[in-house]
Amino acid sequence: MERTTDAGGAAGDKVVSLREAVARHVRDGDTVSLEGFTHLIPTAAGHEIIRQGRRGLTVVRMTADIVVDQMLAAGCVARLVSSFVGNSSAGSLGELRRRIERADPEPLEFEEYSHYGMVCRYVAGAQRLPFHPLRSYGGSDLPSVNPGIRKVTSPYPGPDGRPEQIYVVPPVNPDVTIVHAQRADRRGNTQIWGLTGVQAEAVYAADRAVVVVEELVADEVVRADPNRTLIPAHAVDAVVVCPRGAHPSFAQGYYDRDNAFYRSWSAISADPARLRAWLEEWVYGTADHAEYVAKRGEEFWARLAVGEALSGSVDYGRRL
Amino acid sequence: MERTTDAGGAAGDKVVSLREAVARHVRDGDTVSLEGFTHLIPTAAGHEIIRQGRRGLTVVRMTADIVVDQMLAAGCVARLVSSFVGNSSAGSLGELRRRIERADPEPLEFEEYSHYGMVCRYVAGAQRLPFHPLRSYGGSDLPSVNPGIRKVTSPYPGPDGRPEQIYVVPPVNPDVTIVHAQRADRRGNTQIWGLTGVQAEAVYAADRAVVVVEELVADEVVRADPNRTLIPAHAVDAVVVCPRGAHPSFAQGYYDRDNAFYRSWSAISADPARLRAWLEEWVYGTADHAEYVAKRGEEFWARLAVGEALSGSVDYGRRL
Amino acid sequence: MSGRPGRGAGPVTASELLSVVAARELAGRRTVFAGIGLPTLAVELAALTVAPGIEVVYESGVCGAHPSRLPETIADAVLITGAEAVVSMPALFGSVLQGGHIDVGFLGAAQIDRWGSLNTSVIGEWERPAVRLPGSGGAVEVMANAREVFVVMRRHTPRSFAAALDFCTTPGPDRALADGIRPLGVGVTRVVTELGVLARDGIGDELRLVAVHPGVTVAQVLAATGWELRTAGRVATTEPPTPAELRLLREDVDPDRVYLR
Amino acid sequence: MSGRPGRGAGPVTASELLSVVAARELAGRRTVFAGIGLPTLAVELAALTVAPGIEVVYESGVCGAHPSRLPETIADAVLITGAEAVVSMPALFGSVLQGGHIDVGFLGAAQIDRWGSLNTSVIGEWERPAVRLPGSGGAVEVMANAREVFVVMRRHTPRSFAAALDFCTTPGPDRALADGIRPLGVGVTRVVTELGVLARDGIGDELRLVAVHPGVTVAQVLAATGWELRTAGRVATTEPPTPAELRLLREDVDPDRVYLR
Repeated sequence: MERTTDAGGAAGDKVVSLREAVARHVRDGDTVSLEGFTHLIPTAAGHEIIRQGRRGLTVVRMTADIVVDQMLAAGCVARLVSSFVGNSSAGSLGELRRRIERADPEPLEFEEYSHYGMVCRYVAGAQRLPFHPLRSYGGSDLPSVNPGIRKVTSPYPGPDGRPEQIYVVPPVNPDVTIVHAQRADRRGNTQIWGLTGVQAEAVYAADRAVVVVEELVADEVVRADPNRTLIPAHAVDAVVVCPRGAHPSFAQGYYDRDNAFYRSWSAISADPARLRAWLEEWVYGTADHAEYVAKRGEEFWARLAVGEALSGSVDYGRRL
Repeated sequence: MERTTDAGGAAGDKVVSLREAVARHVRDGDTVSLEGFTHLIPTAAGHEIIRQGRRGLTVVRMTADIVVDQMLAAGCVARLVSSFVGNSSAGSLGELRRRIERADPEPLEFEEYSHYGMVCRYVAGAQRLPFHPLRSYGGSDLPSVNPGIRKVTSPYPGPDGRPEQIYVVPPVNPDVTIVHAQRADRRGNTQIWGLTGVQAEAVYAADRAVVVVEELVADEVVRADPNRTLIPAHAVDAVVVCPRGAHPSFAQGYYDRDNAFYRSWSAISADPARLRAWLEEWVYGTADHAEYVAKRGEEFWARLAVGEALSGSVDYGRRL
Repeated sequence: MSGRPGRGAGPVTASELLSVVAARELAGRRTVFAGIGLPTLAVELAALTVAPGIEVVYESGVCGAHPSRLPETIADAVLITGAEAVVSMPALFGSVLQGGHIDVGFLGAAQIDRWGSLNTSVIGEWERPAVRLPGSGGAVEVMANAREVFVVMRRHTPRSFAAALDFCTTPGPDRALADGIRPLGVGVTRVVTELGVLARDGIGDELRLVAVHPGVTVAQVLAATGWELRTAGRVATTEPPTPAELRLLREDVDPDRVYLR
Repeated sequence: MSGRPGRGAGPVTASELLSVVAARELAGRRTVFAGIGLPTLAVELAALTVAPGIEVVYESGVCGAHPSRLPETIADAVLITGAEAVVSMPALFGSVLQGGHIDVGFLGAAQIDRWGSLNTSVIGEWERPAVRLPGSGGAVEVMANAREVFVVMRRHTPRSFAAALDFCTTPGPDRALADGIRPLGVGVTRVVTELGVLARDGIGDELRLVAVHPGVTVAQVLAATGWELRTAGRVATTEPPTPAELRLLREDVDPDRVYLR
């Protein structure tokens, strides 16, 4: 009774170019989640959004870092929802600071949470919950600047027998979530290893989901290890093949983090003209990510190459 | 700066016998969670609890099936918290039905939930939340017989702009959770594949956790694939090596489900004398699970043997 | 596969009829939350006919199974090996089911009422029941979160199609709304029994008889139902399984007759 | 490893002193939630001295890392390869941290007040700040859920040790209780700076000066603190790093002086 592998035929094939995925799924004014916690940051997707000139986006991203600064500088973003706005541990985001500190060149609406607040928002979004409780925020000034953070009284008595209060956050349901991953099959079954962050929840929380991968693999590769599939096909609308699409972040087992680029960003972004020139050269000046990769040159990528460290295989067994 | 592998030395070694683990971690009157959704049911641990004559336990288990019926018959259990009380799809649990339908030989306190209600209770327990919301139970009679199921009003307006209500369940924090898994290292880093159920949450929800494994593996095996570790060592108090300890359920890649035994249980458990005889022969009559395994005989296990279906390996990469 | 004699011939059994009827109803659906047994047959047949690419999600956490043999339980190892994804129960119930990714959920029950609410807990009083049944499992969640629910109940009797449930384990959306809770889907839309097919369009509707199986009369069905069953304007007669459907069912879906008993 | 000349000699740097002082405070602790930099050095040194078997949990989801090189970020690939476990962020923040499995959390801040509350959001007004800082990250959660918190702040000035925070991103437990929320731990118990060590026992206590580093006077620390800093009965002088501690730090923990700058 083995069913034909792709009974859906072409209908089940979700592979499109990054250009097509962004054109189809990212619209002006959309709420766009870009996730990947330091690992697998969907930079190439951010660049394509810049190339296509999207405007008025609400960007949702736990760690708003270089790609967000670039999208801000390109004028794509009206509102930012985040729990960490910095260039990793390497320095500042110049454009973000100008926007927030001086409304230069225009104001940025900013909704500030903590990391777990953001995680709970994604979980609530994914699970269609009206709110998610968490044991944070007691005494923080964050609720005073963020009316999204509210309190609920538990219907069960607290440990002292009296009513217990807890803060809650609202769900986030992006119009589209874009994540980067190591590999997927054509239908969108997506496998991630190393840091897995909040990608699965961000995808499930969204109306539409785009998965950008280092490589497309045969169905058999995915199905040999179903526990590695963190994002099942039913949650995915488009699969984009885009090697090195997470640079300057890393893809575990594929290439390393470009720490030099992170360190350089503070200086680049501190100067609006220099930042503009960077975008001209590396984003507007490249037709797509393949050109960006080619323009960087082979030596550049060789410096980020990694050696092999295999996971080993487990046995799923088969009926004899 | 590679730290010595087991800086904790003997202190980090949590391997004990099943007898010792049960003696130390399961006490009369305890709330004991036994998890494993059809896959990896900790049967051997249930049998050892029977051998040691524990009394007055509250057993928490989503799918209360054969091992729970056996523990009931042995007089270990005063209270059951569950969302499915049946012998899989294979029939009835005789002792459970006698206890609930006729208080024969004594009453059984029963707390009834749905599956996701139980999952949410474990998640809330693991995450130290006072309650967990879920979109179930509206209009059900379950809240009328289970005062644990309550309602909360969301502090955010519903889709129609009016206040929105949602049911919630309370956390469960077992005194001890026992799960079965394919493999662990000596410190308790536990790897599970195939159906992973709610084991990680049940372990995190508990004060003490015992992991029973098919095999103990070298640190290097676990560390080659850290994403496969669903239960990190810091959550584990005891590691027990007990091959075939999940029989009659299965261990993906190790042995298959004993469907014949499941089918036979309805008849065995329908007759109290026959059930008693079964316990005498297979539990009280065996000193430990190794004896149970030996008594079954090699041919028996050969019928449950599975062939190989390897997952394939992924590359975690190493810095060059 | 078709080597054994007589496989494609022989009279249509109740299991075959129910499987075929349920399979046809799956036309155009993409994701189904199903248990083992008749739903398995219905989904596999639908995949080969009216719903190519349909994905079954199992309560055990398996998504996109490609089993080498017909599974015997929802947790059968053959469902896991070769599956597209296996997810934890919090992910399965939280993100997949409650998240709204299931088009059709299949449920069974000991009792169903005219609104499509189900009892799987007890016959008699909950506190000291005449018969203790297994309980909800994930049924409460399937009803609350699938877009629609198909119920397969072989036996069609006034006791199982009850005027009043002994206990409402799994409420339909009308009961949920009365309790102030808004469900995602519309609840039970199809009930397939040994006698015919009942249907219900959405919230506020009760189940109506829309078809009787060949050889069954409307009066028989009304007599077998514990409430005053209403009928659709015109009650159809179920189109018998086509030779193509029967051949697929007998030769491809369940050649060993695991469920086609 | 010890082949390069002078590695074991030379004067004690501020980084070395802070690392050694923080490492000693980890005696007996089992799990630490730490960022990269001085906390890395402190934990690795503690593992080799006062806290064998200590486990670092990183915000990125890594538990029990065994890196082949000193990591440059909390998400460095070398932390993942060879780790004992890598968990998702819901599991990390939910089960591990909020679940109460962290003994000590390490935090830094732009500002700290006498109760151990922290500001990492803004200098100036939140709406239009003079300086926009990165914000909480997971600091709010670390403070609320770790049994205790160690703060490492190199610079000890009246602006950073503030009488009043410009913005309270990460409240200590006293503020949480005033807001009706009961935190799990006791908040900040140790603050290690370039001048000395401040300590606080638990809820209701404010930070007090318990030790000054060699060559630093109590008066200097009081002058560098924005509030009227109280002192422990007797202010000790920090025991300088022992030759053994320095050798471990310089030769085993950070031979390439990634953080020992």
